[in-house]
Formats: sequence, structure tokens, C-alpha cells
Amino acid sequence: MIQFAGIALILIGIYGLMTTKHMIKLIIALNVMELGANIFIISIGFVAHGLAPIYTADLPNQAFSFVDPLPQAMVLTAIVIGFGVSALGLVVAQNIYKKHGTYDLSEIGGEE
Amino acid sequence: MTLMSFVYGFLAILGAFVFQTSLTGINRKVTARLQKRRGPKWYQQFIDIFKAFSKSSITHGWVYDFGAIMALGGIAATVIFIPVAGFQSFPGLDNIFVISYVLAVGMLGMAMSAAGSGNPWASIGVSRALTNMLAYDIPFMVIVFTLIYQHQTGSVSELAALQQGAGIWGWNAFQLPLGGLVAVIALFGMLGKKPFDSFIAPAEIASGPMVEYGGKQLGMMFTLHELMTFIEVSLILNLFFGGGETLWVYLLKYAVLYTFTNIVSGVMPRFKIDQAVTFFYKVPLGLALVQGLLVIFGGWGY
Amino acid sequence: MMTMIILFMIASILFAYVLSLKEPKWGAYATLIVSLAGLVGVSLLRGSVGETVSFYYLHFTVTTIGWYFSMILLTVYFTATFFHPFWMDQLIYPAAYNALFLLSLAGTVGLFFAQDLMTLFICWETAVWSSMLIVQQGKSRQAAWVYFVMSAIGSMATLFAILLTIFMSGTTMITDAFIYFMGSPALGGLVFGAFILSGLTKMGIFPFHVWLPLAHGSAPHTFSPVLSGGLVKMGAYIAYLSVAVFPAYQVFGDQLMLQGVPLPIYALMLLGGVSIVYGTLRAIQQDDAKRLLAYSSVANGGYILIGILMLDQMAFAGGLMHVLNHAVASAAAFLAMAAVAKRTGTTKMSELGGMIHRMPVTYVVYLIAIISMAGIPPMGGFVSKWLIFQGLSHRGLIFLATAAAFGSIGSYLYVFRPLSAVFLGQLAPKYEKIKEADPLMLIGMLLLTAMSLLLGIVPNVVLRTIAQIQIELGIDPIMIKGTITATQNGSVNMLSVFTVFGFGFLLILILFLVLPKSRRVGLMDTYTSAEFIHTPELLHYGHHFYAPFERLYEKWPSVLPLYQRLSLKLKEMGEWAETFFFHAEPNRAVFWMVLLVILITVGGAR
Amino acid sequence: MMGSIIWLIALPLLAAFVSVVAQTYQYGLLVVTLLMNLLVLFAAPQGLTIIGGYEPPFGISLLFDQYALIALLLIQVLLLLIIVLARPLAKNYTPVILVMLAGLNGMLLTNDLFNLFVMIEIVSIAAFILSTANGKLTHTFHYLILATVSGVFFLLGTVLVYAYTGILVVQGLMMRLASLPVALSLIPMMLLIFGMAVELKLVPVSSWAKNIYGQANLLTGPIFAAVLAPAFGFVFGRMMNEVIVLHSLTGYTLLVMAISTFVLGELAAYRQTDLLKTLAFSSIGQSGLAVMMFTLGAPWAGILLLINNALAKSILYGVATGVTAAYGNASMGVLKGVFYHHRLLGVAFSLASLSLVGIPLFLGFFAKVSAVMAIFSTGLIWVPVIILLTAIVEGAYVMRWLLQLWSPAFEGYLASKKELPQKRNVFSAQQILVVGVLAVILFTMGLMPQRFVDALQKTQPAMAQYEMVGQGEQQ
Amino acid sequence: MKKLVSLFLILVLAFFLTTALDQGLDFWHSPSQLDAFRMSNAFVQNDVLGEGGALVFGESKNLESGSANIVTSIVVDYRSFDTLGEITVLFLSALGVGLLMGSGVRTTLRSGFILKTAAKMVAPLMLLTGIYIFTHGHLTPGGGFPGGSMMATAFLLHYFGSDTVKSNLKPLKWIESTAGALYILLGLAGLFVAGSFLQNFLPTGTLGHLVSAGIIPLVYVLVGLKVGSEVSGIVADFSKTEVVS
Repeated sequence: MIQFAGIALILIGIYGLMTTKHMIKLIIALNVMELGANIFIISIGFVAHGLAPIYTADLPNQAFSFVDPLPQAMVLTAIVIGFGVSALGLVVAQNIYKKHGTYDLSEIGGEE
Repeated sequence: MTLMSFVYGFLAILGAFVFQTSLTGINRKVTARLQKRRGPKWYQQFIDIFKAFSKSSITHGWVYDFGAIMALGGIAATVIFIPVAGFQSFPGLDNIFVISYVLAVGMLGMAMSAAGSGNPWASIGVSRALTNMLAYDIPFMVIVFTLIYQHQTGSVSELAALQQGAGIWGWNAFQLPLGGLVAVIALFGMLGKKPFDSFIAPAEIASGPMVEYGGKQLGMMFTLHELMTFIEVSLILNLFFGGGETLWVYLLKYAVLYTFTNIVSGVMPRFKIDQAVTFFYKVPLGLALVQGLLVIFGGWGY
Repeated sequence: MMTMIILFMIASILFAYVLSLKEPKWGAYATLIVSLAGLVGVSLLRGSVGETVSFYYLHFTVTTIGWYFSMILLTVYFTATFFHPFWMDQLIYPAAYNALFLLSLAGTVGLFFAQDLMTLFICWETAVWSSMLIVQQGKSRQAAWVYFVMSAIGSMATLFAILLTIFMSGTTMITDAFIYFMGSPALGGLVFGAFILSGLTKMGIFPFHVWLPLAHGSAPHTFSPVLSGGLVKMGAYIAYLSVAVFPAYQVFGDQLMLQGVPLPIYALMLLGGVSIVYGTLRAIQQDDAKRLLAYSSVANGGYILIGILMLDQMAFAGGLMHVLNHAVASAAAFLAMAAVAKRTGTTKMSELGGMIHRMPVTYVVYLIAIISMAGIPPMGGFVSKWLIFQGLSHRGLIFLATAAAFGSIGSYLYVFRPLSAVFLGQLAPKYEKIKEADPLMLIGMLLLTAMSLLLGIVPNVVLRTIAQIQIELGIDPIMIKGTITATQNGSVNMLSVFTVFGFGFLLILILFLVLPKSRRVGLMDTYTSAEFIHTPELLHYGHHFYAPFERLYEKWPSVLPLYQRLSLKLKEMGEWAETFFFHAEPNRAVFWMVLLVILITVGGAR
Repeated sequence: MMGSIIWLIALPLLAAFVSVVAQTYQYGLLVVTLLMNLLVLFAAPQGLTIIGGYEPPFGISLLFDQYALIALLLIQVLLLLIIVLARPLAKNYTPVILVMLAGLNGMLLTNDLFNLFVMIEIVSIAAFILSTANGKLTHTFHYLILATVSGVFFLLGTVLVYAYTGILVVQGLMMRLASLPVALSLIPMMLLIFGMAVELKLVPVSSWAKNIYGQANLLTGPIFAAVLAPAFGFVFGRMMNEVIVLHSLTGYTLLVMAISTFVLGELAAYRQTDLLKTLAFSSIGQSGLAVMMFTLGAPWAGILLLINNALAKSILYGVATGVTAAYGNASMGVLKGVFYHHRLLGVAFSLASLSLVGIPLFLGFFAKVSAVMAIFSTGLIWVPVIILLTAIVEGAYVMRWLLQLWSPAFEGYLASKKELPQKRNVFSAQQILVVGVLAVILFTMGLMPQRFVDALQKTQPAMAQYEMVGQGEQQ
Repeated sequence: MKKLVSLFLILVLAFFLTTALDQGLDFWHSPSQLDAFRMSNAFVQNDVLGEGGALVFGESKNLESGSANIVTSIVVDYRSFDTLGEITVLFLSALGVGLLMGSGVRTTLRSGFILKTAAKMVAPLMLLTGIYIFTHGHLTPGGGFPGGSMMATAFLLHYFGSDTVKSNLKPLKWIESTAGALYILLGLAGLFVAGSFLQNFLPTGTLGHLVSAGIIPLVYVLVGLKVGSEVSGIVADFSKTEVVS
């Protein structure tokens, strides 16, 4: 069921991207969407009654099933990339705010 | 092409001039009678021309003279090309297009000379003359095309000969009645007869190609006019009225045709030049095209 | 030989450019020498028909028709170069002018010798853009632009046809490739229509003529002759290829035939007829002499197109010969106007007048040129028009014949305009001091005049080559016996015509000389029907010469606004696209993306 | 070892990390790195390079074939020339450019779908940062949002591909995907396509390009149009060839997107009165054309178009932004006749324009011809018609600009030197040299298309599987 | 209006997307085993090179990767190149933030007493935890990124708590740069020693030991340092304010 949460978050994010013109909100929507995507990715590796893919002393032999570790690794990368982009987006937004005094794109007027 | 050809050619020019000038004199009388006048003597036209030749004259520069010479020279040369009752000074040169384009040399010379006189009224006259030419020539050319298509020859003498032998109904004027009508209407335009005489406009209007002429140049223009009339009437005669089996039949037909145009024009009003264009493009061109289509697609005349 | 000519051209382009950078005048003389050398070189190729040469990816071969066309082009280019030295100071990029001039020369000559379709197109486009860049050095950028765009319409269509042909037939050889379409009239029709389009645009056939008056009218005066006399003839070559090399009559063999002409070809001929009429009417209206001559090129393009498309014994020969005649006459007329413009600075007829008294030789050049252009014997133009008329009346193509007749008579009207308004009439006092054109210019012009005259008196010199072309195409050649030119339905002996004409002229000259000598009076001393004239020079009649006639059609719509409207529509569409798709707003783009995603998902779910 | 292709990525990254602390030598590092990269490019053998010691499909590997070689060569050379051209501006952004270079090289070399995503993100972020150099941050923001959204799409697509096939290796992925049922492969393919659409400037999502390209400066203009655009084009070509299975639905959607990008882009360019905006829309249109080629399974033509466009645009943007900066405005009225003063720039600009339009004797012509020929073989005869009709529009606006830029004269009058604009200093001799070098490269390529095409022909084995629209369904 | 349309579109999309995905996803239906065709199977078994077998925690030696945490194996060994890209992204965004905020000056945020005191107490602990997390990244959940972030938090706490640090961020740059360069050099060392870039050229030891898994812990330390310094730098840059002149 977790994948539905992922899809729902992606769609919420897209809804936000389609409706708001506030820069911070846009970035939040983007983050929501990314979060949804990440959850969805994790869900791909889902195995019923699976365990975290870590060998520990509690699991001395192979009588277990790990969930898929690769999506988790990918999500790790995706999160960091998302962080980088958000940071950049925020700093751009902040600079625009400094210049125009508003976060609302419609008040700035994109066309020049 | 022998020396005799040139002699014959010279004689043809001379003969055409004498005949046409006499005919013009006679027709001046005819016109006068129409208007209930007595009219001048039949040789009055000769007197006018020779008087002009003998008078002192002015010139407006070399192109004024050159144009006049070119005009009369071109027209004179054209006369040589015209087959008269099957006789040609230079056989094989009577292609219809050659004749109608050599004629244009004379026209151009005249226009050049007139414009070269520097008189704006002369230029106005030239512009009218050329416009008039554009009007009457198109229907005429369409009919000529039809004739050439029908008979597969462009030679005027051959076209004339083809009509002979079947009596009066062999004439193209009756074989292709619409075409004949167009040709006759076009002849009015060519001759500058009423209702298409606004470019010459004798007597009433102070503008016309001739306005600046006097003396020998005027004489040359008169001569030119006579010769040109001869060419044009001969052309229609050869193409549509069977030419002439003998010289006398030819001259008779010629006289009748010319007098006929003169009489008709005597009772006609005058078109303005743009009216003339509109008229020619509406009626004769339409008739000519109809005739052409009937011949080409309808097989008329075969 | 061929290789040498190509290498020579490339080297000379660079040479002319470098030389012009140093001193523009030298570069101008270089173009003269180079084009003369090209003329001589190409004329030597007559004997080596069939020789092929490859140069990089370009492949050339010598053909009779190619030789014929290149000689025409080179003649025009060569004579135009006589004017170059006097125009260098009017140009802001003289070096570019000289180099591009030679480049366009190379392009056109290459076009005629092209062996494969790609070479053909490459040479074509080279000639187009190089000449476009020359035209822009004249009075109008707009004109150069319109020229390019119209050419682009044609050349893109041709490119399409060429590529489709190459793709379908698998060969690029001009002579082999088109044979493929013998079996497929539908595809053949598409290729034929697309291929000939560049020829139509170049010749200025009716709906595509708009560039011609603009470009010819405002190109540098030295280049207008080349445009009209030379480059336009490239279109004739394309028309030739698309009817003679492309087996058009066979491909359309099962189409509706009108007097032996298949409907598609007949439709094109009708376009030719329309351009004759349209060009004539518009030429009559013009006030600028160069624009007038440009419209006359439109009309004459119609004759050439009709003639070539007939592909028969007479009209085809006439069309090919008219290419030469019109090239010579038009170039001479434009050069004469250039000479006038050099002295007076204008080509507007209403501002000129009486030039004959200052520039008599130029006047004679112009006179001979227009006589030829109007098709009056004994100049070259007559023979070709006569052949076209004979061909048309032989087939019974009455509407085309009507158009041809109209154009022929109409040409008297418009060629007489500049003659009367520029050369005859009152001489304005401000031109009292001007001199005859420079001797070098006169040489160039008189060469063309001599050619016009020669072509009229002994047309068989050229018709022999044309007959050769006809034999190679497998159609009845035009019949030549001595000085007699004969067709199936008529013959003419131009030498006799000239002799008779000379005889008549001589006769009258004698008469004139015998009669008493005339007294010379001034131009202003004219009969005024009792009006008192204060400023006689204002009475020069040059404005709206055919006013009554012009009034009949002055309200007729022009074609250019249609193109302008099309251009505006395109801009509107661009604006529309900009608002919808290029609007700087993230929401909108995301919206579109979502819409497309939905489209695909829904489609996939279905 | 020293000739390993991995240097193309490692070296710029190393240089980037070092350059942060060694600010004095930043610019030198950049130049040296690019030169070294060129050396590596010639020394490295072609083939698969394994990273981390694990063979594909398990580890990440780099695929260095003729296709990659062409792309990489183009990018290294152009970037080198551009940073020399825009030296004062490039100095501020050296680390960014270095990282971007690493990302570009990685993007073109990588043989792993997820790694491709990472590299694309690196390049995108570098592009965001570079675009701030235009000084219009709202446009950067716009670009950032769109590119990130499409990045998420790409990521989801990648993950779905993994979910269905279990592997991520690019080479031969198409085989696996094609064997999947349509219902499965449709959505990941769609996501991958939309994941690239923003960077490819395809029509509904190309709005960012108008302003980013249209208000570019000497650095960003050439980099965006001549480095980033072809790089993404090449990546798309690789994707189309190795990964993306086109179903009729996605195929036609993509085709329609590409065609409308081309047509609408050129139409919008036609109405611009601002030189940079014109070039911006032209870039959009050209990108659509290249995408069209890759979509229709004619990578060869796509490559030629990309190369031609990259070379031409580097010159056009270089000159246009330089002239705009010097004369203060990119509008037609201001720039009228400027080439009178800057002949060499003008000649280079003209060459590039003529090549862009696809006029014979220049590279663009051969690109266009191969494009049309390739489309004929797909049987879609109407597509060349659209291409050629649009080419008329393209020619029209390019020529309008060319004429205006060359001629100082007013309409209806002969040019005279009095009407010339005041001469301003545009470029130093060194910069002019760079533009000249670019022009010479472009011109030479057009002169010897045969030689050039032969070189391209070697890409053929790698690009063997031409995929046509709808073919995925038949399998 | 716009919102309604958007909502409608989203709902349509949600419906069709779920149905479309529902059709073919196996994992949708809770598989009890990892799909056999997935390459992760090889990662889990350390079987990529074909020398894997039954892995036993604390006993298996000289495995190809050798990390008990498979995610770490993947992140730092099997797909280490991605991680290099990842830190590059972070580096890049730090650069970007720095560039855009370059015109600002250091914040003059006054730190209160509580913050000052708490920071002194908590920051070292957090730092220690962070170090622990990334050094044990190959054994336990965690790794360079969480560890680095934690270090950054600790640093920032210190940064806000102390007035002396605010003026000098240069060492951060150095750490960042050196760590990144070392990562690449480590990769290049792999290239020279073992033949391919980023190859695990050190002995991998026993599964589950602290000193095991070859270069993985080293890389994670570097990543941790780099992430820590970069994140700190980004946040510190954010707190700059505009010069008012």
C-alpha cells in the first residue's frame, strides 16, 4: 500500500506545481513530489516480511529474505540531489525576493 | 532575290501609294456626300502631300527626322511583303507575323519621331495610338491564330489562295463569320476610323502624334498613312475576303472594302480610348475566342 | 578543360576579393577579365560534349544545352562587368560585391553543367544566396529578403523533388534518375510540380513573381542586368530539365490531353500565360524604368516557359532562343538604364527626359534592345517570338496564343515608355551638363546591341545549336536552310527581311535627303495650340503615360499583399505559440506536461 | 591506465575540487583540463570501461564508442573555445564549468541508466547556476522548477525500468524492454521521454528556453546553445537507440512534440525583433528537428544536425551576445549595419547563419539532406514537406537579420557611410581569433562532407538498430 | 477555475495511473521473495564476480564487497560512481549557493545564552555521533550522508552559538575540497592498483568487522566530511544578509 502513498504525494506535488505561483510553495511542492517519488522507489523493493538488507549477528545464516537494497541506494542518491536542488532553488528565490520584494511570480511578471 | 525583286518592290510601293491616295481622295468625296457636302477633288490628297513636301520645314533634333525615316521606311518595306493577287516581289516573306511585326517598325518609328519632337501633345497622341493598337490587335491576332491552326500555314498568299475557287462562300469571312466580323471591326481600329479614331482625332483635338509636324515630315507622315492603310486593308482582304484572282479583282475588292469602312465610319460617333479598349475586349475578343474554340474544339470549318 | 575552368573560377574569386580589398577598381577590372576568360573557356567546350569531371562531391558534364545556357549567362555577366569599375565607389562592400559576383557566375555555370541532381541543387543555391547578398547592396534590404524567401520556396520544393527522386530511383544522375517515374504518374506529378517550382519562382511566373520587380528594381544598377538577363534564365533551365529530361509528356501520357498537351503541363503553361498578361499590365503602370523592365522580365519569362514546355519543333526552339534573345535585350536595356542612372542618379522616368541629346549612343543601345524585346524585326526577339507563335497556332492553344499576343502588343506600350520618357521629350535644365556614358560602358552595351542585331539577321547561327539540342532530345529539329528558318506551318528568311527593310529605309532616306533641308529649332519651341507656356520643360509627358488604359485596371488586386498577409499570419501563429507554449510560467508548462502524461496513460489504459 | 576514458570525468572533478581552494589558478586549470581531455580522447581505446571492477550489468560502466567520441570531441572543443571567448565571465564560474564538464562527459559516456540520471542532474544544476549569470533570476527559477520536475519523471522512469527488467545497464536495454508487454513498458518509456523533454526543449515544456537563451550573455549563450543543447541531444540519441521502446502512442506523441517544437519554434523566431530571442527560438526549433530525427530512427541525420547546430550557434551566440553587450541592445534598429565595423565577425556570423539554414556549400545543407533522405526511408513523405516548409521560414528570418546586420542603409536608399552606427569595441583580437577558428571549423566541415560522413559512418555499427515508430508494439 | 481544472486533471491522472501500474507490477502484490531477475540478488549475495556463496556474519572473509550493510555495499562499492556524482551535486549546489550569496556579509544574528550554553554541551556529542555513524556505515544503518549531516548540524549549532567561528569559514572549503579530491584520488588509486576506477583494492576482511570492506569505510569517512562541510557551508551561506549601503 505504501506505493499509493508515493503516488498520492507525487500527484499532490504536481497539483501544487500547477496551481501556486509562490516560489517557496513551488519548492515545497517540488519537495513533496520528490518525497513521493522516493517513497515510490522504496516501494519497488518491497518484499513481504522482508528485512533490512544488513547482515547482523542476529542473522547468522541465510534463512531470511532481504528487501531489494538497490532502490534504497538509489533513493539515497535521489534525496541528496533533491536537497541540492532545493537549496539552490531557495537561494534563487531568496535573491529574487531581495530584488523584487515578493515571492509571488505573478507579481514579478516573468516576461521581460 | 534578284535585282528585279527590288525593282518590283519599288513599283509595288509606288503603285500602292498612287492607288491608295487616289482612293482616299475619292473617299473624301464619298464622306462629303454623306455629310451633304460636295467635297474636294479626287486628287486633292496628292496635292496635299506634294505641297507638304515642297514646303520649308523645321526639325527638333535628329531623332525627329530619324523616326520619320524609320517609320516610312518600315512601312514601305512592309508594302513589299504584301502579296497582291498572288504576286510578291520577294516570295516566301509573306508570313502573317512577319507582316504584322514589320508594320510595328513603322509604328515605332512614328511614335519615336513624335515623342522626339518634344511636344507633350504628340506624346499623348502616341500613348493613345499604342493603347488603341493593344485594343484592336488582340482580337485580330486570335482570329489569325485560328486561321493558321485551321489551315496549318502562316503564309498570307497561301491563306488567300486557299479561299479562292469556291466562290464567295469560300471566303473566310463567310466560313468563319464571327471571325470575319471581328476582322472587320479590327480593321476600323487599324485604320483609325471612327469609332476608333480618338488617337488621330483629326480636326477637333489639338493633340495627336502629328501635332508637331510640318513640311516634308508632314508629307512623309501623310504618305505613311496611305501606305499603312494599304497594308492593313490588304491584310484583311487577303485573309478574309479571298484576296484576288487577278489584280483587277483585287483592286476592286479593295476599293469596296475601303469605301465600306469609310462609309460606316462616316456615320459613327467616337469612342474615348478607354472605351475603345473595353469594347474590343468585350465584344470582338469574345467573338474571336468563341470562333477559335469552335474551330479548334468544335471542328468548325473542316 | 572543365577542371581548369573550375579551378580558375575558385582561384579568381579569392583573387578578386583580395584585389578589391586593396583597390576596388582593380577588383572590378579583375571581374571583367575573369568573366571574359570564363566566356572563352566555356566556348571552347563546345567540342567536348559528353566530357565529365568530378570535383569533390560535385559532378559536371558538358552538354549542348548546358553549353548554350552557360554561353548566354557568361555573355551577360561579361558585358555587365564593363560597368563595374564605375560603381565601386557607390558600394559599401565592393570587395564582397566582386567576389560574390564571380561566385554567382560560377554557381550558374556549374548549374548548367551539373551532372547529378545534388550538384544541380548546390550550384543553384550558391547562385541564389550569392546574388541575394549582392542585391542587398542596392537600395532595398526588403527586396533582397523577398528575393531570398521566394527563391527559398522554390528551391525547397525542388530539394524535396530531388531528394525524393534520388531516394526512389537510387541514382543521382540527372539523365537517369527521372526515368523512374515513367511508371508512376501520381508520384511523378508530385515530383514534377515540386521540381519545376524553383524554375517558376526564378523566372517570376505569376504567383511567384513578386520578388522580381523588387529585386531587379533595387539591385545595384550593375547587377540588375545580370539578374534579369542571367539569373532568371536559370529558371528556364530548370523548366527545360523538368519537361525534357523529366519525361513529363510520357509520365502524364494518360492524363487529360488538351490539344496534345497533358493537363498538368497545360496548367503550367496557363500560369505562363497569366504572367505574360500580368507582367505586361504591371509594366505599363510603372514609373521606375528598372521596375518596368523587371515586369517585362516577368512577361518574357512567361513566353520562355510556354515555349519550353511545348517541347515541339517550333515553340520549344523559340523558347530556347528567347532565353538568349531576352537575356541580351534585357541586359542591354538594364545597362542603358544603369548608364543613365550613373549620369543622372535616378531611374524614375518622370524625373528624366531628353537624354537622347546628351547620351545618343546609350539611346541607340536602348532602342535596339527594346525592339528586340518587343519582338519587332529585324532584331533577335522577333525570331523567337515568331517561333513560339507558330508553335502555339500549330497546336491550337488559343488561350495561350491570346496571352502571347497580348504580351507582344502590350510590350510596345511599355518598352516605349522609357524610350519616350527618359530619352525623348524635354531635357530638364539640370541635366544640361551631363555627358555620354564612359567609353568602357559603351563597349559593353554595344556588344549586346550587335548581338541583338546579329541574332535577328542570322538567327540560324543559334538555331543550329538549338536544332542539335532537339535532335538529342529526339524531337523534330527546327529546319534550317541557309538563311531560311522553316517550320511545319511557315518559314521566314530573316536576312531577306532585313534586306527589304534596309531597302525601304534607304529609299525613304534618299527621299528625305532630296527634299528641302529642315531648319533646326529648340525642343521647347513647339506648337502649343495658343497657350502660353512659362516653363516648357515641365511639359515633359512622362507621368502616367497610359493613364486612360491604366485606369481600367488600377483597382486590380496585387499579389504582394497576399504574401504579406501570409507573413503576418505566420507571425500571428508564432505569437500564438509564444503565448501558449513559450510563456514564462512554470505552472503552464507543468500543466501541459500533465496533460500529455494523461493522454498517454489514458491511451495506454485503453 | 593513463589512456583510460575515466579521466574525462575524474580530471574535471579533481580540478573542480582543487579549484575551489586554488582560486588564482582556476581558469588555467579549466583550460589545462580541457586540453588534457582532448589528449585523453585521442589516446583512449574504444570499448567498455568498467568502474569499480564489476562487469555490467552489475557495476557501472562507461561506453566509449564512435558515437560518444563524436559527441565528446564536439563538446570539449566547443567548450574550450567558448571559455577562451568568454574569458572574463568564465573566470567567475570556473568550478561550475568544470563540474559541468565532468557531468557532460559522464552523461555521454555512462552505460547505466541511474548513473545517467545523476549525471543529467549534475549538468542541470550546473546549468541553473550558469544561467544566473544572465542576471535574471526569475528565469533561472522557472528553469529550475521545470528541469527538476522532469528530473523526477526521469528518476521514476529509471526505477520502473529497473523494477521490470531488474537491470539498469543502457546497452541493450531495449531488447529487454521490447520483450515486455506494452502495458508495462508504456509508462516508464513515457516517463523517460518526459524526463528529457525539458532539457531537449520540446514544445509544451520549452518555455524556459525562451528567456534563458534569449537573455544570454557571452558565456551562457554559447554554452547553452552550443554545448548543453547538443549534449542532451546526443544523450537522447543514445536513449532512443539503446533504451526507449516506442509504442505507437508514445512514438507519435514524441513525433508530434518534435514537429511542433520545430514548427512553432521557427514561427516564433520569425516574429522576433530581438536578435537573441530569435536565436533562442531558433535553438528550440533546431532541437525539435534533431529529436525528430532520433525519433524516426535516423540518428545519423540527428548527429549531423546537432553538430551543425552546435557549431553554428556557438558562432551566432558568440557574436550576437558580444555585439549586444557592446551596443547595449539586441533589437534590429540598434544593431543595424554593425557588421560594417566588424567585418570578420560579420563573415563568421554569415557563414554560421547560412549553415544553420542549410544552404549548400555548408555543413547544414548536408545535415538537412541526410535528414530528409532518412525520413523518406521511413515512408513518412509528409514530414520532409513540413521540414522544408519550415526551413523556408527559418531562412526568412535568418536572412532578414543577416541583411539588417550588414547594411547600414535605410530602406529605399543606397548605403552611405554617414548612416553607420558609432563604432564600439566588441571583441579583443584573441576573441575574434576564437570566432574565426569556429568559423573555419564549420566551413571546413562543409567543404569536405565526404570525409566527415565517412568518419560518421563508423558510428553505424553502434547505431545499427534503427527503431521506427510503432515497432515496439510489433515485437 | 485553475485549481478546479488542476484538481480534475490530477484525479484523472491518479485513476489511470494506478490502474495502469496495477496491471503489471508484481511487487504491487507483495512478493515474498526478491524477484529472481533483479541484479540486487547478486549484490545481496556478494555474487557479482561469481565467487559468492553463503554469507555468514562474522565469518565470511575476503568477499568482493565485504560490507555487512548491503545498501552501503551498493552505494560505496558496486555503484560508487553514483555516489561520486551525488557528492558532486552537493558540491555544485554549495557552489551555487555560495555564488548567489556571495554579495552578502556574515550574519549578525545574536545568539542567546541558552543557545550558547546548549551548543557547547550538545555539539561535541552530536559530532561524535556523526563520526560514529559514518565510520560504522558499512556495518549498521547510516553512512556518510546521515553522518555528515549530523556533523553539519553539530557544526551549525556551534556556529550559531559562537561568535568567533562566524567570521571564518575558510577551513570548511578546505575540508570540502580535500575530501572530494581524496575521493577521486582513491578512485584513481583503484584504477592504478586494481585496474578500474573506484575499485575496492584493499582487502575486504571479515564480514561484520569494523576494519573490513576495503575502501568502503575510507570513502564513507571522506563522504561524511565532505557532506558535513558542504551542508554547513550551504546553511551558513543562507544566513548571510544583504549589504545595506
